[in-house]
Amino acid sequence: MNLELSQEQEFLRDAARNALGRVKTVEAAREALEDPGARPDLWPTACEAGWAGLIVDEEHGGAELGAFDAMLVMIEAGRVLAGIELLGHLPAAALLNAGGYGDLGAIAEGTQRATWLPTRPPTDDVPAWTVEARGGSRRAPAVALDGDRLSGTVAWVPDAPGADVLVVIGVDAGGEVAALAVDATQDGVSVEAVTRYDATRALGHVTLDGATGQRLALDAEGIAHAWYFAQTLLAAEAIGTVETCLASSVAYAKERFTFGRAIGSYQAVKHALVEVLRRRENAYSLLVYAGWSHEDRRDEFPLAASAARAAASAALDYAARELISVHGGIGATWEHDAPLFFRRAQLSRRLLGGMGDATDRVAGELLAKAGAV
Amino acid sequence: MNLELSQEQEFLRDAARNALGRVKTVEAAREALEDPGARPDLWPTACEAGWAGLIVDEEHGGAELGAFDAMLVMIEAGRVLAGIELLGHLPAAALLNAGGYGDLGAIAEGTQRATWLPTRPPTDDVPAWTVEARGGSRRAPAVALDGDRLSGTVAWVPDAPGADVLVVIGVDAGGEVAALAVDATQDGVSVEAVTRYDATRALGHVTLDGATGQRLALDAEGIAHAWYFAQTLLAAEAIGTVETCLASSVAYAKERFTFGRAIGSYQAVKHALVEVLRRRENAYSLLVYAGWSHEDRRDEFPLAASAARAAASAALDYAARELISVHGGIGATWEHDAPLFFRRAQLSRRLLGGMGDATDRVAGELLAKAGAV
Amino acid sequence: MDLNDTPEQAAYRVRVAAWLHEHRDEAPALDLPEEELVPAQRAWQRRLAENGMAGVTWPEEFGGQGLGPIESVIVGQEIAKARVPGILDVIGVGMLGPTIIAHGTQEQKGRYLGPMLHADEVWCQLFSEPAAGSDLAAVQCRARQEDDGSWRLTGQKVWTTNAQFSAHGLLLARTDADVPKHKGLTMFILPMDAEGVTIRGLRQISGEAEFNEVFLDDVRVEADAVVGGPGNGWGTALTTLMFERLTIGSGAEGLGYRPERFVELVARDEHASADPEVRRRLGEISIELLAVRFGGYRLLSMLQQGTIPGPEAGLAKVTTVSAAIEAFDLVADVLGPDALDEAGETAYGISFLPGLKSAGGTEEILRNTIGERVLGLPPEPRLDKGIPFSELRAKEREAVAK
Amino acid sequence: MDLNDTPEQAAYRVRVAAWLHEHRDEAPALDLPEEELVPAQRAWQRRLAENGMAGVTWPEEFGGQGLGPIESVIVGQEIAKARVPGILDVIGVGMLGPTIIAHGTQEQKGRYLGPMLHADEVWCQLFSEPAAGSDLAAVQCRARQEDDGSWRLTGQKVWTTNAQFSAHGLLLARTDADVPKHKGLTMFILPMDAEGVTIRGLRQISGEAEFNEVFLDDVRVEADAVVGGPGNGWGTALTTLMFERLTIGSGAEGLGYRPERFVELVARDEHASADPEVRRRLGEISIELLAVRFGGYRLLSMLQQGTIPGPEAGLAKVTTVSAAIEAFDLVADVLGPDALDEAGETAYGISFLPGLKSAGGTEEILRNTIGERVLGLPPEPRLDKGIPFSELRAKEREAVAK
Repeated sequence: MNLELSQEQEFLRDAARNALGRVKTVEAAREALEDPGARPDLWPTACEAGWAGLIVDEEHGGAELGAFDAMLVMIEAGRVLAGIELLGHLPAAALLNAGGYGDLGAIAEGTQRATWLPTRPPTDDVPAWTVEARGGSRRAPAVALDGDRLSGTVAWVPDAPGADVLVVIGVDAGGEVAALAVDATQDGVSVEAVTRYDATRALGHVTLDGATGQRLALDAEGIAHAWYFAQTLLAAEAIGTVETCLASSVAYAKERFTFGRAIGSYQAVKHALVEVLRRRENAYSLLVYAGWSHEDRRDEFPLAASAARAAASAALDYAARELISVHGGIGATWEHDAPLFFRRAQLSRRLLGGMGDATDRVAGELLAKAGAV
Repeated sequence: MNLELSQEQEFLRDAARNALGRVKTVEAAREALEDPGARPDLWPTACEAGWAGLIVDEEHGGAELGAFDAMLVMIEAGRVLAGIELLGHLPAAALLNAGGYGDLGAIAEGTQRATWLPTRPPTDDVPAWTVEARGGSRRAPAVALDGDRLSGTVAWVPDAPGADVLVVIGVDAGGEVAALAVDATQDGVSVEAVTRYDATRALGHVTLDGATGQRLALDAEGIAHAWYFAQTLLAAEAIGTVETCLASSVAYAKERFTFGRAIGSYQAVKHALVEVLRRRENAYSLLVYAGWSHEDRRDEFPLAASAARAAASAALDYAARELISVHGGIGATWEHDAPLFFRRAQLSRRLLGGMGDATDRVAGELLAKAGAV
Repeated sequence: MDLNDTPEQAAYRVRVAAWLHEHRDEAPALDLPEEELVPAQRAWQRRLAENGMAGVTWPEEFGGQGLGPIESVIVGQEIAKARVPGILDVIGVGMLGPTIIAHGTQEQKGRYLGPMLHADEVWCQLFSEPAAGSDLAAVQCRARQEDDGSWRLTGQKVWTTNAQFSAHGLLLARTDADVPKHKGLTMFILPMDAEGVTIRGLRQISGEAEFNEVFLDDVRVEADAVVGGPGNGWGTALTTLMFERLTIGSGAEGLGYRPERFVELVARDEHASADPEVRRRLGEISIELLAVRFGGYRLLSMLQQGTIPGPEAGLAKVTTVSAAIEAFDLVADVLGPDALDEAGETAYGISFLPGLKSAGGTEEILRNTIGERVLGLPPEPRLDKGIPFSELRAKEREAVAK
Repeated sequence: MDLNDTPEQAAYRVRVAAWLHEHRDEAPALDLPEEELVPAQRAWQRRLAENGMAGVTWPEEFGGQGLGPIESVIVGQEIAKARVPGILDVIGVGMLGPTIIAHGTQEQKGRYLGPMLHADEVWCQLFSEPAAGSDLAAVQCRARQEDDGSWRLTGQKVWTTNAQFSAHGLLLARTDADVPKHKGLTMFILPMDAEGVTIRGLRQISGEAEFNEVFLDDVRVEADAVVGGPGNGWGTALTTLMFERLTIGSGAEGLGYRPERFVELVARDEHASADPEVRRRLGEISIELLAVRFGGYRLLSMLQQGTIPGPEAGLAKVTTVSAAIEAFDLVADVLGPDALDEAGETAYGISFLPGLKSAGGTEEILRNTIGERVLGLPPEPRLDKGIPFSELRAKEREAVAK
C-alpha cells in the first residue's frame, strides 16, 4: 500500500504550481468582478503544460495520465482561484477519448477546447437522466435525442462560452441514452454566457435546436462516468482553495492580538481552524478513495466521487466563512482576498447538482448496495 | 405588555417546586431503571396540589387556569425528572372539559385519571389523522370509528397504564373525526405497559377492539387542540430539565480544574454552556408565544406549540449531552445523575411524533400561511 | 401574560397609525440615488420628530416624548406596517443622543440634541479601529492636549456608518498611554468637517460601501468637545454600548430577517414545499427567528418593568445572523446558481451577512461575557490587566516578530 | 497510488485467511457469560499468537513476527472477514508491551512479554485518575520509596479496562510533588493481586461495567517494578500514548462504526430510504465514516514509509464518535421509541458513545494540541507551568473555596 504521491505526481504538482504562480490569479478574480474582460486567459498555459491532453491516450498525442493526476492539477488551480477551463474540458475529453472521437489530437493539444453538458445519471429515487434548467428547477429532463438531432437546454454548463466542441448527452424517446460530439459553431447551437458571483468561473446556458454531431461509442455507464469525474475535479479544486484559506487564517491568527493575546491562542479560534484542517483531511482522504477506485474498483467510483465532492464543498464553505470570521470586520471588505474565496465557495457548492445532490447520491449508492432500494 | 409571571403564577410555581421537593425524584429515576416498582406514585401529590383539575372549569371543581399555568407546573416536574401523569391527563382533561364529559368532577379531583391517544392532526403534506404504531412506523392510520365502536392500536400513549378514562380520537369511513371518552376498564380495551430508556415515563400501547364510549362535543379543531397542548407540556417539561442540566454543568465547571485552570474558564466549555443558555432562552420565548397565542391568537397556536416543542427538545438533547461532556468520563457513569437527564432527553425527543415532526409542522404552517401549499 | 396593548397604548397606536396613513405619501422612496435619498430622509425624520415619532423615549426637555420603550416599539411597528422608512439617524437618536443626555454638559445638550433629533445634523459613532474591534478599550487614536486646552487628534477609525453625510461624530481616543488600557480614554465630539478629517468608503463583499474609514491627521477640537470628562471615556462608551444592545436586542425583527420572508423565497421553487429535507431546514430556521421575535417581546416587557437587560440580550443578534445565513444558504441551495445573481436579494444577503456577523463585537467575545457575567463562570486568563497600554503594545509587537 | 497488496502481502493474506478458515471453529462465541468468555478468549489469543497473528509488529526475539503495520492490518482485516474475535489483550499487546519493549529492562522484557503475548497474563493500563483525565500529568497517586528500595503506592485509578482479570497493570504515580508536575512521575509494574489493591466495576450509562476503578492502599512493589527509571514516568507514558494513538487512528473501523451498518439499520424502516431528509443525514454520516476509512489507509501508508503520525491522527476517533452519535440518533428518529429498547444495538450505541467521547482525552484538548503542534498556533495561557505540583493543588483548592 502506498498512497503517497509518486515522484511523477510531485513533479506534475510542482509544475502546475509554478505555471500558475506566474499569473496574478487572485488579483484577477477581484478585477473580473467589475470588468469581466480582466479575467486572464489561462488556456494557453493549460495547453503548454499538457493539461488539455492529460487524460487522452498517448497514441492521440495525450499524456495518458490517470484521473487522480487530473485532480492534482485541479488542487493547484483551486489554491490560487485560477479560472482554467478544465472542469469542462477534462470530463469532455474523457468521453471523447473513450468514445472514439475523430479528432482527439486537437483535443489533446487544446487547439480544440471541449466541454460537456452536465447530465445527471439516474439514481435509485430519480430513475432518469436529468439536467439543470435556468431559473431554479434542478431536475429538468435531459436533452432530447431524435434520430441524430439534439434539442433542449442545459443550464450552468461549465466553460461553455467559447468552447469548440460540446459533448451532449441525449435521451431518445425509448429512454436510451447516447453521447454526441457536437461542433459548437453550427446553427442549432446557442450559448448564452453567464457568470454568477464568482467571476473566475465561466458558465453558459446551452440551447440545442436540432443540432447534430458524431455519436460516441459509449454505453450508459461510460457516459455516466463524466458526471462523477467532474465531481472529483470540483472536489480537488475545492481542497486546494481550502488549503489557501487555512494558511491565510492561521497566519492572521498568529499576528492579530485582542485582550493582550494573539487570537490564535483562544480556543474558539484554534478549534475552528483545527476543524478546517479536519475537513480538509477528510476531503483529501475521500479524493484518494476516488482516485483509487477509479483505477481499481470502478463500481465504487460513483460513491467515492460523490462523497469527495460533498465533503470538499462543505469544507470549502466552512473554510471560507472561517477565513472571513478570523479576520473580523476586515475580512468582509472588498479589498481583502477573503471574499474572493467566499464567492468561490458559494458558487461551487451549487454547481453540478450541488453538494446536497452529491450527499443524497452517497446515501443512494449505499442503500442500493444494502438492497434497500 | 407584561410577559413576566403574575403573582399567582409565581405562587403556583413555588408551590409545585415545594411539593415535588419532598420526593427524591432523581434518585427514584435511577432506581426505577432496575426496579420499575421503585417509581414513586406522584398522582396523589398532583391531586392534592390541584393539578388534576388545573384547566377544568371552576363549575366542575377545577381551577380553570390557563394553558401557560399548566406549562409552569410541567417546568417544575421536568426540573426534577418527576414522573407525574400530566402529559396524559392534562390534554385529556382539556378535551373532556371542552367536550362536555359527564363526570368532570372526578377528572378535576383526579379520582379518575385520564389520558388520550395521541393522534396527529392532518398537515399540508399528510392530509389525514395519523398515529404511531409499534415497531417503527411513525404514520399509521388513526383509530377507526364505526358507529360508536372504536378499533385500532395506538402506540406510545403517555401515562396509559392504570388510566381510568381514555380519550380516543377516531376517524370514520367518511373521514370525519370524533373524540370519545372511553372507560378503560371495559372489554375491548387493552393496555400493554411499556417503558423505554427513561424509567420515569410510563407509556402504553393501547388496543381497541370495538370499544365504545361517550362522544364528546368537539369539532376537528377542538380535537386537534390536544395534540398542540401536549406539545407545549412536553416543551415546558424539557425546559425545566434543561435548567437543571445547566445549573449542574456550571457548578462543575467552576470546581473542576485541568492544566491549572477551572475548566469553565476555557472557551470550549464556556461557549457550550452559553449555548445551553441560548437554547433555553429561545425555547422559553417560544413557550411564552405558545401561552399567549393559546389565549389571544388561537390560529397561531399550532405554529407556536410546534416551534416550542422542537426548540425545547433540541435544547434538552444539547444540554444533556453537554452535562455529560462537561463532567468528562464521570458524567457517563451509572452513579452520576447526568445519564438520567440524558435518558430523559433521548426518549422525550422521540415522543408525540418526535421533534422532527414538530419542526416539519412549523414549516408546514408557515408555508400554508404563505399560500405555498 | 399579556402581549396586548393596554387601552392607553391602543389609543396611542391608533393616533400614530392615523398620522402615518395620512402622511405616508411624504415618505421618501428608498430606491432613490444616495444624493437624493439622504435629503429626503432628513426631511422625513424631521416630520416624524415634529409629530412625536422620533426620540419617543427622550426626555421632553430635549424634544422627546418622555414615553416608555413600549411606545417606542409601537411607533416602530406602525412604521413597518405603513411600509414607510423610519428615521435616518438611528445611531444618533438611538445611541449617541442618549449618551450625551447621560454624560454631556448642559451646553452640549442644548447645542446638539435638537439638531440631531430633527436630522439637521446627522451623527456617526467613531469607536472601532482596525486593531480595536471586540477589544474596544485597545483604541490607539491619540488625543494630545495643547496648552490652550484644545486637543489634537490623530488616528484611524473604521466601520463608521453614515460618516459621509454626518455633521458630528462621537469619538473615543486615548489621552494617556501610561495607564492600563481602560483608564486612559476620553470621549470627544468631532465636527466631521474639521481640517484633517478624511472619510473613505469601505466596500463590502457585495461591492457596496456600507461603512467608512475615517482618518484623523492632527485634527484640532476645542476643550469643550470632551464628553464625560478626560479619562472617563470608557465609562461613557459603556453607556453607548448599552443603548446599542437595547437597539439591537429589542429590534432584531428590525434587521428584516422575518421567517415569513424566507418561507416566501423558498416557496418560489415549486417542489421545495414538498421536500422533507427543505422543510426540516426551513422549520429549524423559522424556529430560531420566531424565538428571537418573542425574545424581543420578553425584553421589552422587562424594560417596561424597569429592568435593564444583561449581556445575554446580545444573543438575539447572534441567533438572527446565524439563522439568516442558514436561510439564504437554503434559498440558494433550492434555487441553484440563479439565486447568486448579484442583483437579487439572496445574493445580497449572502454577501452582507458575514460582515454583520462581527459588527458590534464578535460572537466569541459575547459568549465569553455572558459566560462570565451571567453564568458566573471563571474568566479567561487576561494578560492585559493592570499593564500600561504602551507596554502592552510593545509586548504584542515583540510576540509577532518572534 | 496503490491500495492493493504487493504480491508478498497477497501471499501473506492468503496464508492468514487459510489458517483462520481452518481454525475458525476454535474461536469463542462472544455471547458466552464473562466467566466462560475470558478463558476462551485467552485460549484463542494463545492460538493466534502461536500462529503469528498476535504481536505481528513485535520483534521476533519477544515472540513477535517482526513485520510491518500493513501485515498487522492484513491480519485484522482477515480476522474481521472470518467473523472471529481478535485477541483479548489489545491494550497489553498493542500499547503496554511496546512500551516495555522501548523502556523496560532486559529482565522485565524476559519476564513479562511472553506471557502477555500468549494471554497467560492479561494487562491493564493504570494512568487516568478522577482528577487527571485529559490533564494526565496531574496524577495524584503517590509512590513513596522505602529504605529497602521498595515502593508504597496509594491512590485511585479509573477507566481501567480489563482490570478484573488482569495479572499486571502499568501504573503512573507521583514520586515527587515538589517539582513541576511533568517531572515528578514514575512508571511502575503493579501485580494486580498485591495486597491493598481493590478493583471495583464502574457501570456506564447502559448499566454495564465497561471499566473499573482501582484503589491502592499502601501497596508494596519491589524496586525492580520501575519502568524507565524514577522521575521519567512522563516520557514513558508518552510512548504508551503514541501507541494508543496508532491503535485508534489506524483502526477506527475497528470501533465497529462502518457506514454500511447504519445504512442497514435505517433501511429497516420501509419509508426511510425514500425520505430526502433521512437520506441527507445518512449521506452526511456515511461521508464522515468513509473519510475515516480512507484516512486510516493514508495513515497506514505513512507508517509504512516510516513516518510517525502526528496528533492529527487523533481526529479519526473524534470524527468516528461524532458520526456514530449522529447515526444512532438518526436510526432512533426513524424507528421511534422502539429503537430505545435497551436490549437492542441502537439503545446500546446511544448509551455507550457519550462515554467513549471523552475516553483517551477530551476532544477539546486534542484540538488544542493539534492547533498548537500541527498548525503552529500560539498556546493557551498555561497557569501550571514550572510550578511545583504541591503548590498547584493548593491553589486549586483555594480557588474552589472562593
